[in-house]
Amino acid sequence: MTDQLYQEIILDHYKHPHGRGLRDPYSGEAHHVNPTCGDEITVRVTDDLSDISYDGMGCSISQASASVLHELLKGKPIGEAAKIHEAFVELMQGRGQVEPDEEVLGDGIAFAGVARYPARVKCALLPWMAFKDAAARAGVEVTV
Amino acid sequence: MTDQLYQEIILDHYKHPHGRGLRDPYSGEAHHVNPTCGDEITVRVTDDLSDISYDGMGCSISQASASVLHELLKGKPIGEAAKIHEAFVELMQGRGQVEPDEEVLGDGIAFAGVARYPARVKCALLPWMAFKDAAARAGVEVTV
Amino acid sequence: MTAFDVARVREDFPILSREINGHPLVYLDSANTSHKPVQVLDVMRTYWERHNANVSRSVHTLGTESTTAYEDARAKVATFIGARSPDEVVFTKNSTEAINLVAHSLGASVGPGDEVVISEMEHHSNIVPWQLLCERTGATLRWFGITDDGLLDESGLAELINERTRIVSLVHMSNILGTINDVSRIIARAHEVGAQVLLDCSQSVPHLPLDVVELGADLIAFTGHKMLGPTGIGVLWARADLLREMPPFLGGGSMIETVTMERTTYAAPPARFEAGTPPIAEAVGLGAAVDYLSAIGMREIHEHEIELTGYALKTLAGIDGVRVYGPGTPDGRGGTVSFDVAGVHPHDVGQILDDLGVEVRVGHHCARPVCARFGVSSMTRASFYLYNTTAEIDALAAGVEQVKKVFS
Amino acid sequence: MTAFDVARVREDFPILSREINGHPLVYLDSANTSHKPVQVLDVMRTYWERHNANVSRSVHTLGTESTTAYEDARAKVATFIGARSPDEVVFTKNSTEAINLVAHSLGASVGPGDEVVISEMEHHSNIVPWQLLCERTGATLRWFGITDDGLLDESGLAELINERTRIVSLVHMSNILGTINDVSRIIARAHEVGAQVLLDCSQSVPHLPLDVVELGADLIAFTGHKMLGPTGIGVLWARADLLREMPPFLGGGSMIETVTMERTTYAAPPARFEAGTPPIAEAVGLGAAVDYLSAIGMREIHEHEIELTGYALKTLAGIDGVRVYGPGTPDGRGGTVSFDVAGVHPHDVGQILDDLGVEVRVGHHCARPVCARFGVSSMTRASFYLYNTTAEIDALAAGVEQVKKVFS
Ligand SMILES: Cc1ncc(COP(=O)(O)O)c(C=O)c1O
Ligand SMILES: Cc1ncc(COP(=O)(O)O)c(C=O)c1O
Repeated sequence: MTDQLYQEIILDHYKHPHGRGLRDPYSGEAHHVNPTCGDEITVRVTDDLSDISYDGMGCSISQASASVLHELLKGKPIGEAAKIHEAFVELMQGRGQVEPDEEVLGDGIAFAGVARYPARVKCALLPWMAFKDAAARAGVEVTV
Repeated sequence: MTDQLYQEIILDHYKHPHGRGLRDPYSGEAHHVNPTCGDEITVRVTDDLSDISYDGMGCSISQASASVLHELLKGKPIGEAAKIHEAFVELMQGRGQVEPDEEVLGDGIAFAGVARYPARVKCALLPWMAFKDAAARAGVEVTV
Repeated sequence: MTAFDVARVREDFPILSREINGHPLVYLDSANTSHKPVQVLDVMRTYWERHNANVSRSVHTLGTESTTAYEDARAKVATFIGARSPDEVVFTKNSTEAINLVAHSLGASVGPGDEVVISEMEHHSNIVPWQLLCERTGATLRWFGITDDGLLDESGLAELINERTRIVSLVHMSNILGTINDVSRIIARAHEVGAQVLLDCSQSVPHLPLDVVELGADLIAFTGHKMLGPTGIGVLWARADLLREMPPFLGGGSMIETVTMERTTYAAPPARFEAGTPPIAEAVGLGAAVDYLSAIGMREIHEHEIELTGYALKTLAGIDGVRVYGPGTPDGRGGTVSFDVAGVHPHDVGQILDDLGVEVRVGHHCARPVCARFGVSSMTRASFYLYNTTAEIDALAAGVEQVKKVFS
Repeated sequence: MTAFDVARVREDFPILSREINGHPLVYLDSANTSHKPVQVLDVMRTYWERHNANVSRSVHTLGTESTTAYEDARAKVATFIGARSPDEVVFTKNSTEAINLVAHSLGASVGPGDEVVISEMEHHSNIVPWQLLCERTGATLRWFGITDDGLLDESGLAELINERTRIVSLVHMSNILGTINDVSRIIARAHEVGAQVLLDCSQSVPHLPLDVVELGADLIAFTGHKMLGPTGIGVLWARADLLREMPPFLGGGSMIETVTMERTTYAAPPARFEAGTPPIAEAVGLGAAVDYLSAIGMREIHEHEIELTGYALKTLAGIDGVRVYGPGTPDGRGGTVSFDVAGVHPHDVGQILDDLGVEVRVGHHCARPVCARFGVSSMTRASFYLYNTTAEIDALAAGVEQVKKVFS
């Protein structure tokens, strides 16, 4: 059962996170909390997305999700980042009915299994929501 | 069924109440309300119980009960009034298990049937509780 | 279901086969509380026997199932009243709590000089919270009166609702007169002066098709047990943007974002207003009730009740010594008919009727100012729902004749 | 019942025969909410199918039966906790509402300069109402700390509770550390300075024999769903003389004596604090739960849980990388055991355990300050009740080994 959830890719990102740690300079920062479990994340972005840095405490899903976010969005043109962001959110909110596109989501497709666990969807989305807020504060709209 | 409740004696007292109307002089007065139905009664007593007067709006049970109270307690020595008061309250709170003593309660025994109707016990007791308060204010304790 | 079939509906309500004092139960007290169909009872039982867990707090399977069931119920209720989003639906314990919530939360910014407007037609649950608010804050409580026909008296509207008015809280359908208040002019005037309007829909949501967007109020309150649901659950609906600005009322688990010893921040609505373990099974039951009502159709139910009300008004008008309060025709009124039997106290009317298995409510119906307005201390009330029949109204009429005989 | 027979007890709980992800359900989350025995479900079903009506408002047969059932439930609860009279028992919707009620009602006479004392060990439901009270009134909130062993730190007692202290509100048994607080010294000190003491007994009343007179607090709060009863019902107990002096909190039907447009007077307790239609069926269910618990015996239940707790503490201590929070032996603690698996986030622990049918709670358990005190953002918690077995604790241990394997 939880094999679907804890895919190798997710455990890899969890154990070896990409781009972790808060860095300067940045143009926008946001701090988000999952009220149920107390997990937290802080995300910083530059206004051209040339860097996305983050730090926080959380479960494997939220930590791996932050690492994947960093990998997928860092350095991307804003329009493309917005599309990837939307695809990821759609995948998470699809209750397991959405077929992920590897072209767009890369390692993110490993999260398809998470969508079947409503209680964990919030974990996976935590960094993405914080990123969106941080980007907005940097003047970057990631809504397509 | 309700024949037990609406005994002839009760209906008689209701249609032809004894001693109804507020009179002067008096030493203590109390106004009681039944919060469920809005029924009200005001009772006045002199400090020797030589007069007990009352007025109010209420159902047949509460009105008849006031009339019976007037008949039973007016002019009685305080000790005896206290005993009758206690016997009536006991009868009402006895859930139909208490055998009333006609020697003590006179027409009050007609209320034995009321004790089987928890919702109506409050109606029957309304004047008796107001009387007790009025008496207390007149310096008369009717607790035995 | 194509045509409304009251006989089939009755089969869903086990209690209706009960006898009272040797007579078949004739339950005419649904405005007080309604009975529950097996469909609602079964859903709750299944919830407890299969899915029971606390919500929003556990990642385990039972917790996830419970949370889904609870949030599905919220979505069903939202759809039932035409809310734009489930997030506009707050679960409370009853209407009364919902109104108190508003009085505390919206009321937190009310002060001396401000005015709150209610009416003489209100249930105590829509009076006392505002009296308490005015005591706490020094605001002034003002009232719409009632006309002799039992309608809201709007003659002083322009003055009564003015630039000092902050909150207007009115009953949508009176639980004692049956009047369905056309509140459109009042809402328009309130919005003109920037006041918020709360409607007490405790009696309307169970009996009429209702759409909050069409209605135009800012908030509404209603209660599960009057609409085939269990006790222990009520609803506050409010416009999302208003709800987002409202401060919390009860504090505790599940309504927080972060708690520290120094400072707490609060979750977004609806969670912000649902402190502690909510009435989970009760919400699930209310969801099932809403499914049941929708399957039959609120329009069909309303029409059935209009028929019963017309029949009752005619039947009661034909009895010597009976006086009906409120509107005299089914136009603009619901299936709640209060009346007086000349010379007999309502308590006695109710008692004799009960002896015949006919269950009506007597007393002030938690609307003492209405009784005072009509110069009585109490009234007898028959109220109808989807499971009632004209034959039951005949039983009521026969009972009233018996009342007159006993007290002649 | 002479000897405690867990196998027989389990037969009363239909949900325990469920499977989760292909494994038998191992429910170790009763501190969050408990399951319900058929005895409770049947009583509620019978209430709805035979006696359903509103209480305290109707003279008819159903109304009388409902009122009797509701008041009998109150009397049962009163007896269960050793209250001197049923009138000391107020029904609320949960513990959280009971605590908020006190914060508003007793809190109405609190002002700037006054102090309210709670502890770092509290559930959010016993923190936020007091933070809100202090914001409203300008009073100061003060806290008992927690020792490294997970006990209340009483070292500053004499200063912390002083002549400015008005209310002391403490958890009786911690829902996260399991600590059962011996509050006798604190109560004595509070009474010395004239403060009232509220105990949050949400976790103790379901699990221990408890007598309010012996306990010596002025008020206690607890909640139905954690003690085999339904959701939607909680209890505030308070000494009769204190309750009589407390002003109302929620306003509405059934809590009044007389309502006029100018002025309202209030009913005596407990009615004064039960505005609106109460959770009637839920009270009846709680009454049945209390009957069930009493028939088995609270002492027997407590002993069974001590055995489970001892077994769990020993078993968990034997697993490499597992650290238990709170007292290390069953002395002075209840059957609630929070722990940490080195290097694995509790969310992940809970998820893998759920995969094996083992339902534990993970997160901050609505007690974030406790997590902060021990330097973590969340914990994994196993909590036991009368229906749990040592075999289930073995299943938990096996699950933890599996967790370690996945995340090694
Ligand atoms: C110690 C403690 N206090 C208060 C509460 C709140 O109880 P409820 O959510 O039923 O209001 C709980 C349980 O959630 C608890 O464990
Ligand atoms: C018009 C109206 N408002 C409010 C209420 C209060 O509802 P509840 O008692 O469920 O809080 C009622 C019913 O009692 C009602 O009829």
